[in-house]
Amino acid sequence: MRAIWKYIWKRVLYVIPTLVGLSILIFILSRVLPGDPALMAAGPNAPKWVVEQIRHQLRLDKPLWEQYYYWLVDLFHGDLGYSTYTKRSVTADVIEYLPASLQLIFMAALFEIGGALALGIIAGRYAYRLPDNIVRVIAYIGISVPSFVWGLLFQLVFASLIPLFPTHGMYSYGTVPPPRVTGFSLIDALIAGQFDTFVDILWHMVLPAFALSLGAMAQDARIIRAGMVENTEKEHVSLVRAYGIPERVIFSKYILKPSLVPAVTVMGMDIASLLGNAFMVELIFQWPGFSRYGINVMLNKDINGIVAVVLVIGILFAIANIIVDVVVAYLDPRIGRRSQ
Amino acid sequence: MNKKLVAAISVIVVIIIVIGVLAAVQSTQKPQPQKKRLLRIGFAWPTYIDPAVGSDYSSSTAFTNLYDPLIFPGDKGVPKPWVAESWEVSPDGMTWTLHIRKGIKFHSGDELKAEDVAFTIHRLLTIGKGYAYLFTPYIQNVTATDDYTVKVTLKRPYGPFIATLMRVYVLDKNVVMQHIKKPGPYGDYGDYATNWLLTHDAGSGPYQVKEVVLEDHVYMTRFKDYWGPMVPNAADEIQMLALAQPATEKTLLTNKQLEISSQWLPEETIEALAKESYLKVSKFPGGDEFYIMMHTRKPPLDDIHVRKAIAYAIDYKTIVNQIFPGNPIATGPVPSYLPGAAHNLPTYHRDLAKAKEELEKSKYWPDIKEHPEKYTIDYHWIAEVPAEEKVAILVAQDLQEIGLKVNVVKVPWLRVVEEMANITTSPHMVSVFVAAHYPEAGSLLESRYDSKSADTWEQNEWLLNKTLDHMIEDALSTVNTTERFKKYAQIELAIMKLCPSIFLFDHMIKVVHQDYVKLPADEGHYTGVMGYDFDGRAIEVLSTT
Amino acid sequence: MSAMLALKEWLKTIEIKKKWYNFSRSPLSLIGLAISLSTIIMAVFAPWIAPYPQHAGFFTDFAHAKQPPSWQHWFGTDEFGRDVLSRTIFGFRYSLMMAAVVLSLVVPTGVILGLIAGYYRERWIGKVIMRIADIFIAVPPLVLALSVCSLLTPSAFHAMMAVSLMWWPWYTRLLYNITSSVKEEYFVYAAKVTGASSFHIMFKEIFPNAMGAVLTKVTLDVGWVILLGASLSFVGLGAQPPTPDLGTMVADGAKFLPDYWWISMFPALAISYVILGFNLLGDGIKDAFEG
Amino acid sequence: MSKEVLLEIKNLHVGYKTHMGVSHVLNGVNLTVHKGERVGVIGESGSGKTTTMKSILRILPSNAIIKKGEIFYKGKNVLEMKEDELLNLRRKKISMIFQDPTSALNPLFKVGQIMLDIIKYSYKLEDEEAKEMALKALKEAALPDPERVFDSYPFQLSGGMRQRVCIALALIGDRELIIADEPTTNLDVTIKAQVLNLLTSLVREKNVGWIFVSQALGAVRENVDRVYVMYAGNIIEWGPSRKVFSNPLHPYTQKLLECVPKLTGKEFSKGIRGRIPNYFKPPSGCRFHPRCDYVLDECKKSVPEAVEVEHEHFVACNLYRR
Repeated sequence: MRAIWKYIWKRVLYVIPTLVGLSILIFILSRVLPGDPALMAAGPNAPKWVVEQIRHQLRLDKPLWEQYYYWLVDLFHGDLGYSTYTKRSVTADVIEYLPASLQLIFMAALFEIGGALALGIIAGRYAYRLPDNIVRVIAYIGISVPSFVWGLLFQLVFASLIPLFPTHGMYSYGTVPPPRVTGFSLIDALIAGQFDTFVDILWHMVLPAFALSLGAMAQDARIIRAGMVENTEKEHVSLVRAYGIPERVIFSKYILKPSLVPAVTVMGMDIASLLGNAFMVELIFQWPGFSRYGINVMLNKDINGIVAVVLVIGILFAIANIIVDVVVAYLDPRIGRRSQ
Repeated sequence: MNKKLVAAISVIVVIIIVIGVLAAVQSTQKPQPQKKRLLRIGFAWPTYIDPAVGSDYSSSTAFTNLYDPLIFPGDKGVPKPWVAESWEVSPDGMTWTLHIRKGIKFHSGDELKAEDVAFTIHRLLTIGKGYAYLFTPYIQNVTATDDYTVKVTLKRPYGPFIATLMRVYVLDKNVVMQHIKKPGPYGDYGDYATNWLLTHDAGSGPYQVKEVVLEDHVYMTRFKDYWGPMVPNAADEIQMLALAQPATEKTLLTNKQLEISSQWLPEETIEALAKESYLKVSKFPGGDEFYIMMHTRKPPLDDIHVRKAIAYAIDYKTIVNQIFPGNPIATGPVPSYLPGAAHNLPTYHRDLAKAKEELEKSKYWPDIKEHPEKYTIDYHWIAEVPAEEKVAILVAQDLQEIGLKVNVVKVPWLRVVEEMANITTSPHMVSVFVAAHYPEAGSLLESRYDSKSADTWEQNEWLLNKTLDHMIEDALSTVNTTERFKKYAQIELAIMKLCPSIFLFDHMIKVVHQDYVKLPADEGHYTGVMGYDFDGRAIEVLSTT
Repeated sequence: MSAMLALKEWLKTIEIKKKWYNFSRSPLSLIGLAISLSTIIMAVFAPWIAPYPQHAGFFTDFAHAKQPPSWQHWFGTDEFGRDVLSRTIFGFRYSLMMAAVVLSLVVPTGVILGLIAGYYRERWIGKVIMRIADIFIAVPPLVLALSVCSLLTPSAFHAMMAVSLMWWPWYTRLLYNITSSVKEEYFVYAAKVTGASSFHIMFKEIFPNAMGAVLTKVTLDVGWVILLGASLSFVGLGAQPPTPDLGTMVADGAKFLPDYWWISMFPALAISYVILGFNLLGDGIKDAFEG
Repeated sequence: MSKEVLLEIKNLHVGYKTHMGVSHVLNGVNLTVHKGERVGVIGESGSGKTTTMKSILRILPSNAIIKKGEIFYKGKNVLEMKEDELLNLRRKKISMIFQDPTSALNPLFKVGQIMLDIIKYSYKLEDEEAKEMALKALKEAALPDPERVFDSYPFQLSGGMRQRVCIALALIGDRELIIADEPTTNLDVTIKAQVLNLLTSLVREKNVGWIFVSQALGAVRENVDRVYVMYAGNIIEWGPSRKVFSNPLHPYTQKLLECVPKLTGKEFSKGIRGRIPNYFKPPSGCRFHPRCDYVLDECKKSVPEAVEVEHEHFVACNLYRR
């Protein structure tokens, strides 16, 4: 266990300079690329002095390095700056919108893992037979169809043809949102004892989460399937078979576990696709999350908002990757221990 | 390992099944909240409900319902006494005395007094955002001389002063002062409560804020002690819902989960919805006109003949018949119904022969003929208004016919604003909807063609015409309305002769609403003032949900 | 130049026939090849293939707008009265051009940086390159591309630049890994001993070993770049109208769902079609090199 | 010699289905092991030795097809055994040591986990007892500190130790036949002898039946009673080890023995020209004929039948037909 913590710590130490670099990159880009954020923030009819005032408020009248320095100082005070889009602290925006996105992405990840395991195992078990071919077709479709196309397709199908799932927002009309405690509406609903609301939120999450997860699910299913086919022919499988271990156990233990390692390894990339595609999916499904906020700050050239969005997603991505690495290390003992 | 995995998979499978089953149950039994008259309106974020910050359509709609303005726009925008019950102007036109109505109660329970009005205007001028631009050039000082009298001194005489007061939404001074957060950009006043007012109100209007979730919704409930007149079946609650997709709005409307659609539904969706028996389409003037502004300082558009050629080449009829059906072709530089709009102005219509003739008169013609690409005209349209794309492409097609090359560019709104701030970055042509800030022709004449507005988004023409500036200033400082309007007419004629813009149509707002909602517009009443179209005081909701 | 030489060299060393055999034994690879070729052909010969080529430019015919699929307009017409099929065919042009531009910028940059970083792995230059590459990979490519695009005015050029900016590190990483492992092999030592220049070793000895992996990645990336470009367009940060850009067509048409579904769904299918083609092709090439 | 027959392979034909067609690897293999007898199988790589061995336990890859033949274990046809019989055979009767201990041990499981699973399914024991049994086996396989080995992942052990673990696995319980498929080929030179000595002494000690597949001709010669020579899926010569080694009959065996010093892992020495045939289109007749120096016309036509040239010494070659 100590080894794992040491491993995590090492990963964290490695990722910090990268995140600092990322913040510098996006900070500079947001300030250097043409376009006057202050003018945009002031609104179309504002007099010049208001624009100047905003420029001062955003420290755009200072040299770049100084701007970054103060931004860092503020960051350590938990302040990500003033959002010209929502007209309040970006920190407040992050706190408000991030949980909804995390909740959605988490659900999508569940779908992804569940679906990938189911499809991958079926395909691996019946390799080169009909179920395998069906899964292969599903997988290729999943990989090729962009998540925003899935989103629109679901809108088309479920908005009018089969109104089984809602196609926008987080609550049905008339559902009272639970009082905000954690910000995660699912958890808040449970805390408040509003089971109906809990179900309602889940119900609203199905389509966006599914649209979000399909691509990654297909990718993972293929990898699991490939791993299973490969491992089935491995000598270590012959060995346990030669010693009379039942096929069922061989399959679910000695074949499956090594097949999961590469699938989990690519989950890092899958999380990237989830985080990225959430931008389109939240937009389509009007999910009140961080990615939709991200699109809006981007379209409104809210520079502090943009920096925060990129950085927060960078941090999430880093955390997700560390988690993935830890899971891989747990599954594959060679990885954690080799570094010793 | 094996068992754990099986467990994990089964949990996920169970979750999916449970959701599916619950969904089926859910769709059959909807939660039943208590019945009330509900008015749900679609709109677009951002909406800033602080009157010193917001100034767009949705923000203004919120102000109308949360606050009381000093002057209310009556039918066709004619000023109607409201918080300011009556007023006098000094003979030199420099001092206005406003008498404040007694007995108006804020949502806090306090009475609205002259002090609050003075405070509101000071706050607006200090913050400088929102509608402040209407007042900063004119107002010198505001003082409350007693509890019910406000004295406003101007920098120079200003004819439409009373009309502009439709944009002063009175705030409760005490409440604002209580919520000031320091430090802030406004010295002793800290942040002037801008943070708090983003999600709360300090008004006296017929509705008060129940909940604001940024980027999602503004819920307002009826204020029981409202002083003013209300229609009999006014809504108990108004919900402004941020909706970004026509498809969503369509679903909500057909499910009766939305009373009034947003005002930017694509024509296609409106057509489809109009077929439903329980839905109605309402149409009313938005107080704005759709222009294609031409940069009169940029070759080849600096040549009036080229501009005229363009004006004659454009297929106005297709635009108002196919792209924006139901909008009347513009009759001049301001919407025809606006107080002070001139009538019988000479206008332009599609006439290709005339267009070619004009173009051939231009000094650029020989060159354009040889090298049309040298004079490629940049046509910018605003990304946020997708229907403008159709106009843009139609115009490009039309101009191609007379031998002009057009480069159509889709530009986000804020970027257009930025471009238009500078004479060199302003595009050749840009199509924009511009609304009068107060219901008078003078508003548009000033904001569209005065040199002062040349670097704003409301003018891409860069006319910088001294004579015109003089005429506008003279008209605006004329306190007598009849005389003022005569002067407006002269200005309008002068502008038509310069042909600096293409006057496409007077914009009509179209919304789809449930038949149990009665809008004043359905009976032909409208103000033409942005934000007063969805006034809870005047909308009847004949059904409870 | 050296890349060309390396390519020649490499073409000689690989057994094309065997590779083709490996490739063609999977029907999926052949389908992928067929799809990819068909999109390329449609893109190149769009003006001749599209039934209404003028509909890709400034064209309106509101009288025939929003017509459902018919014999005249297989994919129906859009809100301008333009033939969706014609615009979709032209749309392949833009998509493939995007992929071509991005990859032709990204592959050489990424490959060279990766070779250098891998070859000088222990020196500061290698470390610096990899740390910088890490920064660009620290965020999902779509997020950073969106941010950069939104800071610039939306245009096809900016979209391509933004995507390129996000994409090079993947090639750097790939080459870094291959170089790091190949570097220790005997033939590299042999070259070193005979006094070959670092340049020679990097491009003539090491690079040919990475060709298969690079080729596979390039093919697969065609699909991914198209996807990324379509995503940018979908948000409104792509090519300028009336350029027939598949992502923009989907986004614009989405406003008319569900009544006029064909306006958005056919371009959406077209995007999936291209991505599917290059995915299958990429997998086929991978099998050809590994099998 | 009237020893009890333990295992008898009769005319075994095995092929592999691949995308290039079917490769016809085993072409009528015959092999017999008596109780307590030590049998060697020699032949170059790719001659079908491993396929033959895996056929005995029916652990061939999924694309293998057994076209013809029988494998009798104590008179019962393994190929027709039902699931439970087969499991019993694998669990209690025959064990196998694989060529490469690294790939034979699943890298993601501790040695102990694998051993416990095997023991538990074979003997239905409690964890405690099973572990005891495993530790005993590890000790028997001369592993120092069996507790540590039990608790290690395969990658934490050296190659030699891994093979000892495999040997320990093979020795658990009272087996009647141990198949060792090139048990030392993939080990370091220095370890080879140690492991081989361990294995041979254990086999001798326990007096079990033993099939020793190897390319190390010397080791085979010393440690087996009888030897089979395999070429391209055929047993071409067999007999008492002493006789075969001192008097090789088949041209292939002769060549094989000639190049003993040059015999390396994979590459065949220049001693025999040509390569192992293509199994997709194997040569007609005697599969060795394209490489044979004494080839006769009839060699190309029909597969030669085995001839007993001297007592218990058989050869399948047309040169010895009368």
